[in-house]
Amino acid sequence: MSMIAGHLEPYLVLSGLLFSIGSFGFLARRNAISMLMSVEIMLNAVNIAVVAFGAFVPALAGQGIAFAMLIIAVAAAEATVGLAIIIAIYRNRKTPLVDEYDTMRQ
Amino acid sequence: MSLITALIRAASESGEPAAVLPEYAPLLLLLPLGGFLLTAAIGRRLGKLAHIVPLLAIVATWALSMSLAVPALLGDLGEAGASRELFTWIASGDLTFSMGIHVDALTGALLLVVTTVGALVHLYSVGYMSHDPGYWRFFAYLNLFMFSMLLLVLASNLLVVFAAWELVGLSSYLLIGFWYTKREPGLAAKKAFITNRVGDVGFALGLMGLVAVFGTLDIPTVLAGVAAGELTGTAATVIALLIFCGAVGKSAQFPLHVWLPDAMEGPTPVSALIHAATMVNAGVYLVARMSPLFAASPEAMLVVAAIGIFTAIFAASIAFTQTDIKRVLAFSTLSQLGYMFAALGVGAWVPAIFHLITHGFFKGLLFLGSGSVIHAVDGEQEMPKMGGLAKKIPITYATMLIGTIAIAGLPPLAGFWSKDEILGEAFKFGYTWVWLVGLVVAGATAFYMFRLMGLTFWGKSRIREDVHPHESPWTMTLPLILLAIPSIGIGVLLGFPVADGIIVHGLEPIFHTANEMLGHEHAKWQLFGIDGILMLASVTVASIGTAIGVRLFRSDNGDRIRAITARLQPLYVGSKGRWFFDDLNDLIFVRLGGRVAHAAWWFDRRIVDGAVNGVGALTSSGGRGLRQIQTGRVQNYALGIALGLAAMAIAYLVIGS
Amino acid sequence: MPLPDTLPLIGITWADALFMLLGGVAVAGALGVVLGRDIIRNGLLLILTLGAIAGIYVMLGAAILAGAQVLVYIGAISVLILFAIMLTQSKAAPAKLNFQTQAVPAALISALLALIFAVTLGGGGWNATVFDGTPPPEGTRGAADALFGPYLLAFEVASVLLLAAVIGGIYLASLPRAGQIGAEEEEERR
Amino acid sequence: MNDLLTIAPLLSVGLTAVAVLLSDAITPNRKYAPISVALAGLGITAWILLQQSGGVVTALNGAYVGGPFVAYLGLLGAAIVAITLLISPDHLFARGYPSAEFAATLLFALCGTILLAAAADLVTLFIALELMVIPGYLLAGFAKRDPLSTEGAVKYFLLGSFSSAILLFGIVLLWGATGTASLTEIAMSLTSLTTGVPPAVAVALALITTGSAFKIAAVPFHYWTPDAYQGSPTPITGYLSVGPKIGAFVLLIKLFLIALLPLADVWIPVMVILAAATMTLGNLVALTQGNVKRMLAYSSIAHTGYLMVGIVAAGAGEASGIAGILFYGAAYALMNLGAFAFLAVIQGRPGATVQLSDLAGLGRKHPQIALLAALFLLSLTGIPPTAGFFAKAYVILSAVQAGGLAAVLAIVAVLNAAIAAFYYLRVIVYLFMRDPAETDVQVATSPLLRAGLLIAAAGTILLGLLPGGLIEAVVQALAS
Repeated sequence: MSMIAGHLEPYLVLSGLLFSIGSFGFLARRNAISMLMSVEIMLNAVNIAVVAFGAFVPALAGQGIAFAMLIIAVAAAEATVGLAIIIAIYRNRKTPLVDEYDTMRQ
Repeated sequence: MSLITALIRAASESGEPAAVLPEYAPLLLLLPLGGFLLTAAIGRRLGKLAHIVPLLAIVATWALSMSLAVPALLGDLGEAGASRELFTWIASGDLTFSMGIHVDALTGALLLVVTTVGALVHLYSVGYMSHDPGYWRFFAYLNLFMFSMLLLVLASNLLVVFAAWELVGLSSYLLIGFWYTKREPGLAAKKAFITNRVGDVGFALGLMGLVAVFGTLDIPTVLAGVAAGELTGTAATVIALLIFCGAVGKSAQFPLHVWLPDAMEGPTPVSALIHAATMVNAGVYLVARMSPLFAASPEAMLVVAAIGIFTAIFAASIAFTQTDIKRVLAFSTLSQLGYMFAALGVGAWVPAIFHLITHGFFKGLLFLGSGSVIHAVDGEQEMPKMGGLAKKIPITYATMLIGTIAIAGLPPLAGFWSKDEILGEAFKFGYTWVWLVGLVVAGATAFYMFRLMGLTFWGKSRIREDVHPHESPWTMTLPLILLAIPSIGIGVLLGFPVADGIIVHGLEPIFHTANEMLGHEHAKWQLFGIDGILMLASVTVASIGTAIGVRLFRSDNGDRIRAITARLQPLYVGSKGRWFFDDLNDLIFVRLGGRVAHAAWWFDRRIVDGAVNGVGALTSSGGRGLRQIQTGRVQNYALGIALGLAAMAIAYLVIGS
Repeated sequence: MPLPDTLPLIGITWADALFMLLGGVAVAGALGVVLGRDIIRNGLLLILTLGAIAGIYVMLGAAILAGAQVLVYIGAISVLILFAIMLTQSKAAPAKLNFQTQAVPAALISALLALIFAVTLGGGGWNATVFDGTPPPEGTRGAADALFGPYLLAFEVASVLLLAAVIGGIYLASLPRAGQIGAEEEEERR
Repeated sequence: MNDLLTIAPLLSVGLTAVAVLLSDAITPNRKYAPISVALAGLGITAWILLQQSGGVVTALNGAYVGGPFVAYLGLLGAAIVAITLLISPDHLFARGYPSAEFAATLLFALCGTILLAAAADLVTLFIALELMVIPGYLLAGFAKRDPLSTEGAVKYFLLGSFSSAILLFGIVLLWGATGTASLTEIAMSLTSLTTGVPPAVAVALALITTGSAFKIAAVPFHYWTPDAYQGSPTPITGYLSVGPKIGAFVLLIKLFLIALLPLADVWIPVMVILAAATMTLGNLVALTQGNVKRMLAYSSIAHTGYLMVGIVAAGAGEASGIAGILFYGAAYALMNLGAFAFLAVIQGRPGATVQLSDLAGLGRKHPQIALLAALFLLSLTGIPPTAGFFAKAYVILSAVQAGGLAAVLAIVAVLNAAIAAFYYLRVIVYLFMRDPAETDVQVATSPLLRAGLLIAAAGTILLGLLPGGLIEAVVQALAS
C-alpha cells in the first residue's frame, strides 16, 4: 500500500515547496537571468499541482494535462519576452545585475 | 396686503400660479453658457468688442430671471414653487439623478441679486477692464461664473448643486487669478480654491450621509424625509454640520475665511460680483435651502449661530485698522455674512435672506465704487494715500455714501430693514447674546465704514502729485447709480411694513417646515412694544457708530482731530465729559482698539492661516516619507510583494476560519 | 524475477520511493539553481530539475505532458536561457556577489510561505481520490478532449500569445536597423 | 461557423495585427501604413462589437461569452488603442522606432482585453490576461536604446511574471479545490460552504488577491508602476496606465465579483484596506513629485484606489458598483490618455524630460495645448462638468449605498479627492500663472496627434455633460 504517491497532498506540498524555493531565488538573486530561472521554477511548481489535481480530482480528469500544456506555452512566451528585454537592457547597461538598475527612484 | 405689493402684482403679468416653469426657463442657464462658449471660441478676434455677446447674454438672462423672480417672490408660483425636469443625468439601479430646475421664493431672492448685480458688473467691466489685454478672457470667465452660480441656485438636486458648487469655485479661481502674470493673484486664487476644497470635503461627506439615509439627493424628497422625522439626533447633527462645512468654506466664515481678503487681488468687478453679491451668498443659500435639516438638530443650529456671530465681530474688529480700501470691504463682507449665518442659526430664516438681498446690492455698490476710486487714483488702494476725493469724483462719492449709510443700518436705507429684523428676531427667540454682539457689530460697522469714507473722500488730499483724479466713464458710473437705487429702496420695498412685507409673505412658506420643527411662531409686530424698543436700540447704536466715525475721520491728521473735538466739545459734553470723551476715544479706538484689532489680525495670519498652510505642509512631508519606500530596486519591491502575500494569507486564514 | 512490492529492508513501496527520489532531485536541483554561484551551472541544474518534474508527470500518468516538458522546456526554453547567459556574461560581472543584501529576509519570508503552503495544502480537504500506487495513466484521449473541448479557445489564443511574444522579442533583442536611433552608435561599436 | 461569428471581434483584431505586419513587409518605408491599417481594422472591430451589443451569445463550448459586456469593454479597449495610435507617431518616429511592431503589439494586447471580458472560465481568463500583459512588457521597453525605457521594462517584466506566477498558483488551487474551471460553477461550489473557508481556499484567495492587486497596481503591490511609467516612451505610458489597468479590473470583476462573490465577507476587509492605502499613498507621493510624468504615474495609482471602491461596493451587494467601475474606466481612460498625450506633445524632441518648471508659462506660448491639458487635469481632479466628476461621484455614491465598510471607504475616497486637488492644480498654476521658462519647450503637433487630443478632450467633456447615455450602456452591459 502506497503511503505517499497515491495521495494528492504530497504532490501539492512538493509543489508549494518548489514554489517557495523559486520565490526565494527571485527575491535573493541579483542576476536578471537567475531571477527568470526562478520564475520558471515557480511556474513548474504550479504545473505539478495542476497535473496532480487532474490525476486525483475526478471532476478534473483530463483537464490537468490540457491546462498544464497551456501554462507551458505561457511560460515559453514569458521567457521569450523576458530574455529579449534582458538582452536589450544588457546592451544599454553592460550588466545583468538587477540591483544596478536603479536610475529611477523618487 | 400692502399697497406696494398690490401695485407690483398688478404690474406683473403672470397672475396664475404655475407648477411648471415656462419653457424658456432653461435659457437662464443656456444664455450665459452660450455666451461663455462663444466668447471663448471667437472672443479673441473680437478685440475691444468682445463684451457684446456676454453683456447681451447677461442682460437677457436678467430680464428672464426677473420674469420668474418677481412672481416667485410675490408667491405667484405657489408655495412650493415651480419646476421643470430637463433630463435624467444618471439613472442606474437604485441611484437616479435627474437634472431639473426649480424656482420658488428663495430662488427668486437669489436670482434677484445674482442677475441684477451680475448684469451691472458686466456693464461696469466694459469700462474698468477696457485697457486689459485679456479683455475677452475676462468676459468669458464672467459668463462662466454666472452660469455656475445660476445652476447652483436653480438646481433641484443636491448632486447638481454640488457640481455647480465646484464649478463656481473653479470659475472664481479663474477670475481671482485673472492677472496671472503677477505673483499674488495666482497665490490668492490657489488659496481660495484649496480653502474652498476643504469645505467641500465636508459638503461631499454630508451629501454621502444624505444618500445613505434617503437614497437620493433630490432636494424636495430629502427635505420631505427630514420633515417626516426620518433623520434625527446625532445623525442629523453630523450631516447638517458637514453640509455647513461647505457653506463655511464658500461663504468665508471662520476658520475658512482666510481666502477672501487675499482674493481682493482679483480685478475689482470680480470682488463686487463674487465676493459681495453672489458666490459668498451660496453658503447662506445652502443652509436656508436645507433649513429643515438644520431645524432637526438644535446643536447644529447653535454651531451655525456661534460661528456666524463670532465671524461677524471678529471680522469687524479687523476692519478697524485696515488701510487697503478693498480689504476693509472684504472684512466687512465677512462680518455681514456672519450676520446672516447668525440669523440662520437662531432660526431667523427670512431676515437672513432679506439681508442677503440688501447686502448684495449695497456691498456690490461699495465694491464697484471702490473700483471707481482706485481707477481715479491710478491704481492706488491704500487709503492713507487718498483723501479729499469727494469733489473730484462726485458721482462715485455720492453713490458710495449711499452704500455706506445703507450698510451702517441707518433708516430708511436698505441695510436698516434687514439688519433690524435679524437683531429683533434674535432677541425675541431668546438669543440675547447674539443680539448683544450683533448690536456691537452694528455700531462697529457704522464706525469703520465712515472711517473708510473719511479717509478716502474727506479732508485734505494726500494723493501723489502726478496723479490727477478723474471721474470714471459712464459704463462705470451708471452701474453705481443703478445699484444706489436698490440700496436706498429695496429695504422699504420688500421689508415694509416690518414683519408683513413682501419678503416675509414670499419666503415664510419656504421656511414653514423648519419653523414648525423649531416651534417658532411669529407674534404680530408692534411698533409700540418690544419691537419698537429693539428697533430704537439698533438705530441708536448705528447712529453712535456713525457719529464717532464721522467725527474722527472727517479730517485726516491727528492734530486736526483733536482740534476739532476741542472746538466742538462745549456742544456735547461738559469739561469732565470732554476729558472722558477724548481719553475714551484714545483708549478705545487708538490704543485698545488698535491692540485688539492687531491681535485679531495676528491670530488670523499666524494661527488660522498657519493651520491651513500647516495641513498642506504636513501632507507634503507625509508624501516625502512615503516616497522613501520607492528605492528603485526590483528585489526590494518583490520582497514587499512577498511580504504582502504572506500577510494576506495569514489574514485570510484568520478571517475565514 | 518479479520485484517485491516494497523496497527491501525499509518497506517503502516502489512508487513512494520513486516519488521521493524525483521530488528530492527536483528540490535539490531547484535549491542548486537558486543557491549556486556559477550561473552556467545554475542553468544546467535547472534542466535537471525540469527533468525530474517531467518524471513526476509520468508518475501522475501524464506521459504526454512529460514529452512536452522535455521538448519545450528542456529543448527550447532552457537552451534559450543558456544562450542568454552566454550573451550577457561580461567579464566585469562579479561572479561571487550573487545575492542581494536582503537575502536573509528573503529566505525567512520564503520559509514562511513554504510553511503556510505545507500546512494548508497538505492538510487535506480536497475531494481527491486515493490510489493504490500511482494514478492510472491518462490517455492522450482525455487530454485531447479537454484541449479541443472547453479549452479550445485558450489553446488557440496561446498560439497568438506565442506569435506576439516572438514578434516583440525579435524586435527588442535585435540590433537597431539602419536609420533608427542608435544605429550609428552600433556601427561604431562594431 | 456560428462560433466563428461569435468570436469575430477577436478574429478581427488578431487578423488586423497580422495585416499590420504584412503591410509593413510589403511597403517597409511607409511609416504611416501600419497605423492606417490598424485604425481601419479597429473600425471594423468596433462595427462588429456594436452588432453584438444586443444579447448574450456563447461560443466554443461556453468558453467565450459575448454580448453587451464584451461589446462595451471591447469598444473601450479599441478606443484606447486607437487614441494611443493617434498620439504615438510624432513621439516614436522622431526617435526612429518602427510603427508596425508597435501597432501589432497594441492589437495583440487588445485581443487579450476582449478575451478577458468574454472569458467564462479560469483557464481562458489566465491566458487572456497574459495575452494582455505580455505585450505591455514589450511596449514598456519599446525604446530599446533608452536606458530608462529598458530599465522600466525589465522591472515591469520581472515583477509582472513573478506576480503572474503567484496569481496562477492561486487560480490553480481554486480550480483544484472547487473541481471546476467555470466561474459561475466555482461560485456555486463556494456558496455551499457551510463551515468557514477551508485553509486551502483561503491561501488561494491570498494568492489571487496578491496577483490581481499587482496587475491593477494597488498598494503595496504598486512599486513597478512609477518606474515602468516613467521609463516608457510617453504615449506608451499613456496606454500602459489605462489599457492593462482597465483589463485588470475586468479580471477583478470576473474573479472577485463572480467566482469569489460568496466569499465577499472575507475579502472585503482586505480589499478596503488595500483601496484606502492605494489612494492615500498614490495621492501623498504624487504631491512630492517634480517630474510630471512620475506625478501622473502616482496619480494613476490613486485612481486605482477609486476604482477599487467600486469593487468593494459591488462585493457588498450594490449592483451599481460594477456600473461605477465601467463608467469610471471610460472616463479615466480618456482623461489620462489625454494628459499623457499632452506630455508627449511637450516632449517633442528626443531627450526632453518634463519637470514641472518646464511647463511654466506654457499657457501664454501655446494656449490651446495648455487649455486642453487643464481640461484633463481638472477632470482627473474631479471638477465638474468633466467626466472625472461624475465617475468619482458615481463610484463613491454606490459605495455609500452599499453601506458598512464600503461607506467608510467612500469617506476615505472623498478626503483623498480633496488632497488630489493640490498636485493637479499645481500643474495648472505652472501652466498659466508662471513666467515662461528659460528652456525652450518645442511644441509641434501633427494632425494625428491633434485628432487624438481632441477625441480625448471631447470625450472627457461629453461624458461629463451627458453621462446618462454611457451609463445606460453600462447598465445594459451588466444586465447580460
